[in-house]
Amino acid sequence: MASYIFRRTLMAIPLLLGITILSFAIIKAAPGGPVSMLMDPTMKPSDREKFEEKYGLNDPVHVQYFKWLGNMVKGDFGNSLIKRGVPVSELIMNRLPNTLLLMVVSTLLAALIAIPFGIYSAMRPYSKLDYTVTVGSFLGIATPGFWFGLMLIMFFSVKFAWFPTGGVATLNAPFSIWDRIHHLILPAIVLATADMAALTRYTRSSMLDVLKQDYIRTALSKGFKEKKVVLKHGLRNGMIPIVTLFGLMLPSFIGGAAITEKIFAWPGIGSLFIDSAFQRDYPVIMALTVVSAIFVVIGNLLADILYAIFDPRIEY
Amino acid sequence: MTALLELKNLKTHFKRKKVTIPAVDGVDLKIHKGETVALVGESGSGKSITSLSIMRLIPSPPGEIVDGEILFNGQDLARLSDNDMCKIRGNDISMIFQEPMTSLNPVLTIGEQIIEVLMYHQKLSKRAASLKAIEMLETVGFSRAKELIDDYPHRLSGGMRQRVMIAIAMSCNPKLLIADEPTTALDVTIQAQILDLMKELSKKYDTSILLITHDLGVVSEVADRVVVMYCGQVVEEASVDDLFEEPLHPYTIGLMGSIPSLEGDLDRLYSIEGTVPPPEHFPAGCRFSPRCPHAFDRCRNEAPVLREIGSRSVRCFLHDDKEATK
Amino acid sequence: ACSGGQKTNEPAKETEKEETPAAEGTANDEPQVGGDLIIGSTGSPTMFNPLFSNDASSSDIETMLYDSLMGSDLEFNPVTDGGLAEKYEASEDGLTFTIKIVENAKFHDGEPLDADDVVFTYNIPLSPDYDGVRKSYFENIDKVEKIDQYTVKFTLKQVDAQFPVVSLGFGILPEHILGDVPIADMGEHEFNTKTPIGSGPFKFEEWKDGEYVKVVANEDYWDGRPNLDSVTYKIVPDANAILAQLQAGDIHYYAGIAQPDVPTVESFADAANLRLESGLALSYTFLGFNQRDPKFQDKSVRQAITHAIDRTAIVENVMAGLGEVAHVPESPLSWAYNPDVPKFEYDVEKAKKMLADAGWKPGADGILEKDGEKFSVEVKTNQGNKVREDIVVILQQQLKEVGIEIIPQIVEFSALIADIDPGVWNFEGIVLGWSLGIDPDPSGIFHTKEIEKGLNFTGYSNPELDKLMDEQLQELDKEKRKEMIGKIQQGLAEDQAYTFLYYPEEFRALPKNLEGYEFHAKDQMYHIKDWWLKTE
Amino acid sequence: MNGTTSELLKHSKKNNDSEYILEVKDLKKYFPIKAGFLQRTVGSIKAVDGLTFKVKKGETIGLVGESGCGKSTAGRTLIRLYEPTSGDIIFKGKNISKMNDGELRRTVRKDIQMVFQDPYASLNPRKTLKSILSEPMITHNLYSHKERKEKIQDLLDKVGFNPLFINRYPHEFSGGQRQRIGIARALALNPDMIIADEPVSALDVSIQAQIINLMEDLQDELDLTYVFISHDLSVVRHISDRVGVMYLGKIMEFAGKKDLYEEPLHPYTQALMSAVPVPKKKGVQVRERIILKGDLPSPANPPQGCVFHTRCPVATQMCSEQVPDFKEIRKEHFVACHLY
Amino acid sequence: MSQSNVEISQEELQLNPHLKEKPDTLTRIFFRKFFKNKLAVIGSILLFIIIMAAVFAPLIAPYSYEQQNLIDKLKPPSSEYWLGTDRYGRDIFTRLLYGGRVSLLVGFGAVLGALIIGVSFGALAGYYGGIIDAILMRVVDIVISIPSFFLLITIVTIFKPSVGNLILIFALTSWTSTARLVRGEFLTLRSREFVLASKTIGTKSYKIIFSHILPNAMGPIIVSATLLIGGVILAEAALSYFGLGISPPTPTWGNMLQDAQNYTVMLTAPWYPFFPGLLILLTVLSFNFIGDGLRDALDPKSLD
Ligand SMILES: Nc1ncnc2c1ncn2[C@@H]1O[C@H](COP(=O)(O)OP(=O)(O)OP(=O)(O)O)[C@@H](O)[C@H]1O
Ligand SMILES: Nc1ncnc2c1ncn2[C@@H]1O[C@H](COP(=O)(O)OP(=O)(O)OP(=O)(O)O)[C@@H](O)[C@H]1O
Ligand SMILES: [Mg+2]
Ligand SMILES: [Mg+2]
Repeated sequence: MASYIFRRTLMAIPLLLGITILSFAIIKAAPGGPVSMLMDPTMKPSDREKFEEKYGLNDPVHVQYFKWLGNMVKGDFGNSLIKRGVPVSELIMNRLPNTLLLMVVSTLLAALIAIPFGIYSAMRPYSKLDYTVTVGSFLGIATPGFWFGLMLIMFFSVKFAWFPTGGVATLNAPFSIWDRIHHLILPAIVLATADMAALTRYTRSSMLDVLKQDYIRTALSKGFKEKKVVLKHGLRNGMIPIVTLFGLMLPSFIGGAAITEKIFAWPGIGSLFIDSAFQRDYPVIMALTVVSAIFVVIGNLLADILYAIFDPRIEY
Repeated sequence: MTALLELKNLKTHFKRKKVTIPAVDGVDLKIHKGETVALVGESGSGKSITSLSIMRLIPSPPGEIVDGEILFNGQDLARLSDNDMCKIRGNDISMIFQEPMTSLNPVLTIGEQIIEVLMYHQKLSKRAASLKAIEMLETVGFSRAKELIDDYPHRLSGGMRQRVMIAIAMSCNPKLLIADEPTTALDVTIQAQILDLMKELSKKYDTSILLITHDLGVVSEVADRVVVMYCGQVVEEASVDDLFEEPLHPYTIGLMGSIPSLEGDLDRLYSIEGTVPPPEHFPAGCRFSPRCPHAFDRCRNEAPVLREIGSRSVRCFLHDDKEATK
Repeated sequence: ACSGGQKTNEPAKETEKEETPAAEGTANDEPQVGGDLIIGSTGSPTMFNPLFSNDASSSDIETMLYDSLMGSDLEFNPVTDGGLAEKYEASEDGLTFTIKIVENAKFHDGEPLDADDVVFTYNIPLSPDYDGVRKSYFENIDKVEKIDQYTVKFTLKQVDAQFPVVSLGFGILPEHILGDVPIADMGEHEFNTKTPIGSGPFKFEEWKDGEYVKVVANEDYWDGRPNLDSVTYKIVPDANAILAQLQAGDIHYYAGIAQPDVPTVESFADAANLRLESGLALSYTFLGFNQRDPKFQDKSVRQAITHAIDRTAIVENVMAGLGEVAHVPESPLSWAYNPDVPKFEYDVEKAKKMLADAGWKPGADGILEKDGEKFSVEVKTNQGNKVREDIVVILQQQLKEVGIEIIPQIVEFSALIADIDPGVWNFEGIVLGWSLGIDPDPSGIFHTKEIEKGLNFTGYSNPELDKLMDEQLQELDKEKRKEMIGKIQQGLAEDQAYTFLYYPEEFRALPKNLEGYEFHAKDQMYHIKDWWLKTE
Repeated sequence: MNGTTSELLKHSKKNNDSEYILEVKDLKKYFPIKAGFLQRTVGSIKAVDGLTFKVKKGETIGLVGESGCGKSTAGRTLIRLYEPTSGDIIFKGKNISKMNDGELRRTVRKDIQMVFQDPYASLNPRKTLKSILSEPMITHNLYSHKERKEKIQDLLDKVGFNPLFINRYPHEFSGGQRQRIGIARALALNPDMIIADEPVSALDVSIQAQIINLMEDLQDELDLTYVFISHDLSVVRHISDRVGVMYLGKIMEFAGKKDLYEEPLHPYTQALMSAVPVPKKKGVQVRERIILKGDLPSPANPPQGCVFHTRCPVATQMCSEQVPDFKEIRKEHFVACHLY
Repeated sequence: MSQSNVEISQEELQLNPHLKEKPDTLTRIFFRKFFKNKLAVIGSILLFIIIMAAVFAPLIAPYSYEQQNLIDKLKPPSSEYWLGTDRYGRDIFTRLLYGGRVSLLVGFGAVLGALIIGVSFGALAGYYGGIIDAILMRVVDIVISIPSFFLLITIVTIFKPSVGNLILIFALTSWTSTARLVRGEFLTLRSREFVLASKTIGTKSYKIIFSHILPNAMGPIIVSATLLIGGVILAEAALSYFGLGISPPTPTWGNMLQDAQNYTVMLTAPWYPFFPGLLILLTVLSFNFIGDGLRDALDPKSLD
C-alpha cells in the first residue's frame, strides 16, 4: 500500500503535466480572449495588440505553455490578466476558504442526512419512509440548484427575512460566528440537496445488497440489535460506492458550487472560475485547473486508499 | 429432566410464486440441559433450516415459520418480539454456521468479530475482551492467535474460518449451542480438539448442544442422543448407543452402511439408492418410501407418524407392531 | 431632479416624470450628512486606475475615487462642473487647450494635486511603454505641458472634436506615488488594487474580491465633504439575486434592472422603500448581417428585412415597452441625433414585394429561394442576455412571415466576439448592442477603414459616407458637425447598415429617500458627492 | 471388504502406467503479511513451502494434513489461481507455472478443474444452477444446445439432484447441495484432472458414498486423475492411490495408501491416524489417540530444522537444526524425517 | 441410479400434477417479479405515457410549439391553455410535449452512451487492476480535470449543435463517475471465489467481467443511470450557455426551466417552471422505479 501510494504520487506528476497540457490546449483552442471583453466602439485594435503582446498571448501555444509551466513549477501562477497585477494565488487564496467552508459544511450536511436515510431505506425497502426518501431525493435531482436557491431566497430571505439574501457575512458588521453560520445555511442547503439525492440512492442500493449477505445473519445471531448490525457490519461493506462518491465530490469543491455561489453572492472559487472563464483570464483558469486537477488526483487516490481500508480484500 | 429446547411440530416453509417448499415440515425435537443432541440426515433434509428457525434467522421473505412452537426455557421463540429475540441470541443460544466463508464479515478482522460479542454480552472492556478472544482462538487450536486477531477472514484457510466461527459461538458460554457442521473442514486432530472443547463446555457450563453433522464418527463420540432427519421430518430419534447398536429406520440403516471405513478396503461404497425428492414434491406417503427397500403399499399412500418405541422413536410402519406390542 | 436630463419628448417617459415629483419638491431641503449607500452590481471591478481599467464597475468606483479635469453634463456636453478644471480654454484652431485647475485639490493622503500630476497622468498613455487599453483616447495628443503650478496646456496633433469630452474625462493620478513607477509596470502596480489614492470625494477603504468595495467620505474634499458617509459597492453576480436583495433591502441602489423585470421591481418598490428613475440608455440594439454574403449586399434586401420586422412589438414584448424603436446608430439623447432619416416601418406586404423584386421567390416550403439558395440565416447572439435571446426568437417568428428562415444560435460572449473578430467574421446575422460614447462619432463602426482591423465587422462600406465621417471629425463647429453627422445618419439609415432595433430605456432603483440624484445616461454615479439620504 | 483383490489389481495396473500427468517441483506460495495503516509488507506466510510430487495419469492423490497447513493453497496454486512464488508445475509436459491467463485458458483450463472447499462462495449468487452448469460447456464450445441439456440432466442425476432444481439459485440450496453443484460443475468439462478440495465434507455419508462412487466410476471410464484434498482420512483412504501428508506447507510423507495407512512412518502421520473418530460400530475397536503436544507453529515463522520438531514426540537435537530430506525410504514411499 | 430417478419422477408425476408444468424460464420469472412490483409497473406506465406523449406530440398538442401569442404572455393554467403560457405566450402544454422529444432522447441517449463507456472503463480497470487500472483511471482523472467549459466552447466552433452532438458530448463527459463506481465494485468482486471458480473453468475474461461480475455490480450502475438521466436533462439547458444547446424556439424541458429561471417569472408565474420540473421529476422517478424493479427482478434473493 505504501508503495502504491508512492507510485500513485509519482504518477501524479506526469498526470498533472498531461492534464495541464491538454487543458492549456483546449483553453487556448476556445475562441475569444481576455480582450474580447473590451469591446468598445472607442477602443482601437492597436490597444489590444499591445496588450496581447505584453502577455505573450500571440506567441505559439507551446511557447506560452512552457512559459507558464516554467513559472508554475517555481510556484508562480502569474498575475491575473483582468485584475491586472493581482497575483492569481492571492485571488484563489482569498476565495478558497469560503468555498471550502461551504463545500465542507454542505457535504457534511448531505452525508449526515443522506446516509442515514439511505440506510433506513435499505433496511425497510418499500416502506412509506423509503418512498418518501426516494421521492425526496429525486426532487433534489429534478430541481435545478439555481431555481431552488432563488426560491429559498424568495421565501426565507425576502418574504420571511429569516436568513440573509447572500454573501458570507453582514456588510459593515463586526465578525461574528453566528452571523457567518446564518449566511451559510441557505447556500449549504442548496448544495447539500443535490449531493444528498445521489448519496441516498447509492447508500440505499449498496446497503440493499449488503443486507442480504450471510454475515449479516451471523451478526444477528450474535444477538446484536438490527441497528448495530446494519451500522457496524453492513455499512462498512457497503461503503465502496459511497467512498467513490466522496472521492468524486472532492474535486467538485472547486467548480461544483459555481451556480450556488453566484446566486448567494458567495465569493468562492466556483464563481471565480466562471468569471475567469468568461473573461478568458488564462492564468486564473490554468491555476484553478491545476488546483482542481490536484483535488481530482487526491480525491481519487483517497478513495482508492479508503477502498483498501474498508475492504481488506482489495489489494493493489 | 426438563427440556431446555423443545420444538413442537415446527414447520418452516419457503414460499415461492407457485409452490411452497416445506423445508422443515413438522419437526419435533427435545434437547435437555447439558445434553448433546446430534442432528443427522440427508443433505437438504432441513437440518440447517431447523437450526436457523430456532435462531429466528430464516431469510424472510421468502422463508416463514408457518406453524409450531419453539419452546426455549418455556418461552416460545417463534412468537417472541425481535427485541427479545436479540437478547436471547448470542447470549442464550449461539450458532456456528455451516458456511464459514460467507458467514464471516469480510471487512472486519477476526478479532473484531469475536471481541464485539464479548463486549456486548459479557460486558468486558475492550482489553479484556481481546485477551479473552485470543484465549478463545487458542482453545480452538490456533497457534498464532495474537497475529490472527488482526487478520481478515479471506486470508484464512477453510478450517481456520470454521474455527473462528466456533470461537465466536462459544465465547459467551451459551445455554444452547447450535453447531451446524462445525468440523467439516477440520482435520482429525483439530476436530478432536474441538470435540473435546464441546464436551468440556457442556460439562462445565451445562451447555446443551445441537450438533448437526454428517460425520457419524463425531456423532458417536460426542452425542448423547441422535435425531435423524429426512425430507424435513424427523424419522428416527434414539440415544447414541441405541442408534449405533440397532438403527431402526431404513434410512438410518442405509446411512450407517454408507460409512467408509478406515480399516478395510471396499471396492465400492454403499449408498442408498435414488435421490431425495425436492421438498415441493414430497411423496404423499412416507417420504422415504420411493427409496426404501422395504416399502410396501401402505408406505406409498399413508404418511407414518413418529412413534415412540421405548426410549426412542421412529417414523416407520415397519415398527408399528413393535410399538403395538409394547 | 431625475428626469432633468431628458430633453426628448418621448411620451413613454412622461409617467416616470410624474412618479418622482416628490424628489424635486424636496430638492430645496438642506442635504443631510450621513448614511451608507449600498450599490448593487453584477460585475466585479478589476482595478482602480482609470487609465488601465476598462469595465463599468471599475469606472463606477473610479468616479468616486478620482477627479477628472472635465465632466459632462446631462446632455453630454463637456463642462468644468464636477471636474478639477476651473477654467477651460480652447484655441481658435482647436489644437490647444489650456486648463486651469482648482488650487485646493488634495489627494487622499494629503498631498496637494497640481499641474504636475495632470501632466504626469496624461503622459502615461502617451508613453510607448503604456500597455493599457485606453491608448486610442490619447493618440491625438501631441504634448501636455505644465504652464504654471495650476495650469496645463494640451496640444493636439490634429483637430479632434471628441477631445474635451472624452480625453479630459480621465481621473488624475498622484505623481508623488506613481512617479517612480516604470510605465510598463504601472498596469500591474499594487496601487491599482490595494491602495488607490485619488483626489475624489470618496476615499478607498477596502476591496474584498467578489464581495464588495467600500469607499468612505473624503472629509477634506476640495469641493466640500460628500453627504454620504460611505458607499458600499456590493457585488452580486446574479441579476435575479440582485432583485431579491433589492427587495429585501440588502441593496439600495441598482442601475441595471433588465427591462422585463421593471414591472416586478415596480411592484415591490414601495414596500422595499425604493423608487425608480429612468431614462433612455446611451445605447442601441441592432440586427446586423454579414455583408460579405451576396444576399445581404443588396440594400433592398436589408431594407425589406427591416420592413418585415415589427420593432414596436419587440419593444413592447421583449422590453416590456420600455424602449424606443431605433432608426440610426445614435441615441436620441445625443445632440447629434437626427430624427429626420428614412424609416422602414413594419409592412410585411412591402417587405415581400421588395424581396420578390430582388429575386427571392417562395419555395415549396414557403421559404424564399433564389438561384436554388434558400433564404435561411443563422442569427447569433450572446448567451446571458435574455433580452437578446428573446429578440432572436421573435425575429424568427416575424421573418417567417415573409419567408425568411432564421436559425437562432446563442453563443458564449467571448466566443461570439471572437466570431466577429476581423478576419474571422464567422456569422450570418447577429443581434448585438452598442453602447454609445459621449461623442457622436459613428466612424469607428461604419467607416470602411474599420473593416479590416476595426469594429466594422458586418463589412458595411459606403465611400460617400466614409468621406463625411472623416470630415466631421475635423469639424470643430458643433452645429456644422451636427449637420454632417445628421447626413451620415441619413445615409446609414437609408442603407440599413444595420437593422436598428431599439434604444432601450434604462431603469435604476434607488432609495425613496435618496436626494440629489440626477439621471445621467452615461454615468450612474453622476454627482454622487451631492447625493444624500433624507431621514424623516 | 470382498473387493480387495480386484482393488489391488486395479491399482497395480495404475502403478505400471508411469506416464505422469502432473509434476510439481519445489512449488512455493508465500502470502505477504501486511501491517499498519500503510499496509507495509512485514513478512510472509509460507503457505506452501516446497512441494515436490508427481501424479500419474488416472490415479488419485490424496492430500491430507492439519487445518491451515496449505492444502487448499497448494491446490489453488496447482491450478494457477494463485501465482506461484517459485517452483514449476508441469502439466502434460507443459510448464504452466508461468503462463499468463490467456495461455492457460487455451491450454489447460479445460483439462484441470477444481472443486472448491467453500461451495457457496464459489457459486455466483446471481446464476441459476442451470447456467452454472452450462457455463463451462458454453465457454469451451462443447456440445450442441440439446446435448448440453442432456449433459446437464445427466450431471444433475449423477450428483443426486432433481431436475426441478435447475432454475434455483445457490442460496436456495443446502450446504451439501451446494457442494454437489461444485462437483457437477467440475465434471461438466470431462477434464483430465480434478483438484477436489474437500469435495464431500458437507455431505451426509450416503450421498458422500454416492459421490465417491461416481468419482471412481468416472475415473475408470475416462481415466481421470484426482488430487483429493480432505481431512477425512477414511474417505482419503478409500479413494486414493497414493497419499501425501502435509504439515506446515511441506509434504511430510508421501506413499501408496496401503503403506501409509498400515504403516505410517512419519510421527505426524502416526498422530493423525490415531485421532480419527470412529463410529461405535459393532466389532470395531476405538484406537488409542496420540495427542500431539503444543500448537501448530505459525506458517509466518516456521520452526528451524524439521518443521514438525516442536511437536514431535520423538524429536532429537538434530531435528531442530537440520531440515530432513524428503527421501524415498521404500519403493514409492517418501518421508521427510530424520528417523529414517 | 439414473433409472431409479426416472422411476421416482414418474411416480411423482402421478402424485403431483404440478410436475408436468415446465419449470419457469428465467425470463418468465423476471417478468413476473418485475410486474409484481407495483411501483415498477407504475413507473413503466408513466414513462411509457411520457414517451408516447412526446412521440405523438404533433397529434396531441393543441397549438404549435413555436406559435407566439404575445398578448397572452405568462397566463396561468386555464381551459384555453391547460398549463398556462410562457414568456412569449406559447402554450406550455404543447411545449412540454415537444420538449420531451429532445429531453428524453438526449437523456436516454447520453446516459446509454455514458454507461457503455463508463461501465467498460470501470469494469476493465477494476477487473484487471495493475497497469490497466492505472492507465484507465488516469484517463478518468484527466477527463474529470479538463475544464469542460472550454472543451464545450471549442466543440461548438467545430460542430454545429444537434441532438446527436449533444448526446455525444454528454456521453463523453459524464461517464467518469460511472466508471469509478463500477471499478470500485469490481475491485472487491474480482477476488471473490466465484470469480476464481469461473476462471478455473476457463471462462474468458470478458465473459467473467460482463456475465459474472457485472450483474453483481448492477446496483450502483442502475442508480448512476437514474441520476445521470436527471442530470443530463437539466444540463442540456445549461449547455445553451455555450451555444451548444438546442436552439430556440425548439423546446426542451431543460431550456423551459432555464427560461423560467427569472425573478419576475418566479414571482408572477410560478407554474411555468413547475411543469417542466415536474416532468423531469416524474421521468427520473419512474426511471428509478423501473430501475429498482429491474434490480429486484434480477436479484435472486428478492421475493418472487
Ligand atoms: N432460501 C431458500 N429458498 C428455497 N428453498 C430453500 C432455501 N433455503 C433452503 N432451501 C431448501 O430447503 C431444504 C433444506 O435445506 P437445509 O439447508 O436445511 O438442508 P440441510 O439439512 O442443512 O442440508 P445440508 O446437510 O446439505 O446442509 C433444501 O432442500 C433446500 O433446497
Ligand atoms: N489469501 C491469503 N492471504 C494470506 N494468507 C493466506 C491466504 N490464503 C491462505 N492463507 C494462509 O495460508 C495458510 C494455508 O492455508 P490453506 O487454505 O491452504 O490451508 P488448508 O490446508 O486448506 O486448511 P483447511 O484444511 O483448514 O482448509 C493458512 O495459514 C492461511 O492463513
Ligand atoms: Mg445445512
Ligand atoms: Mg482448505
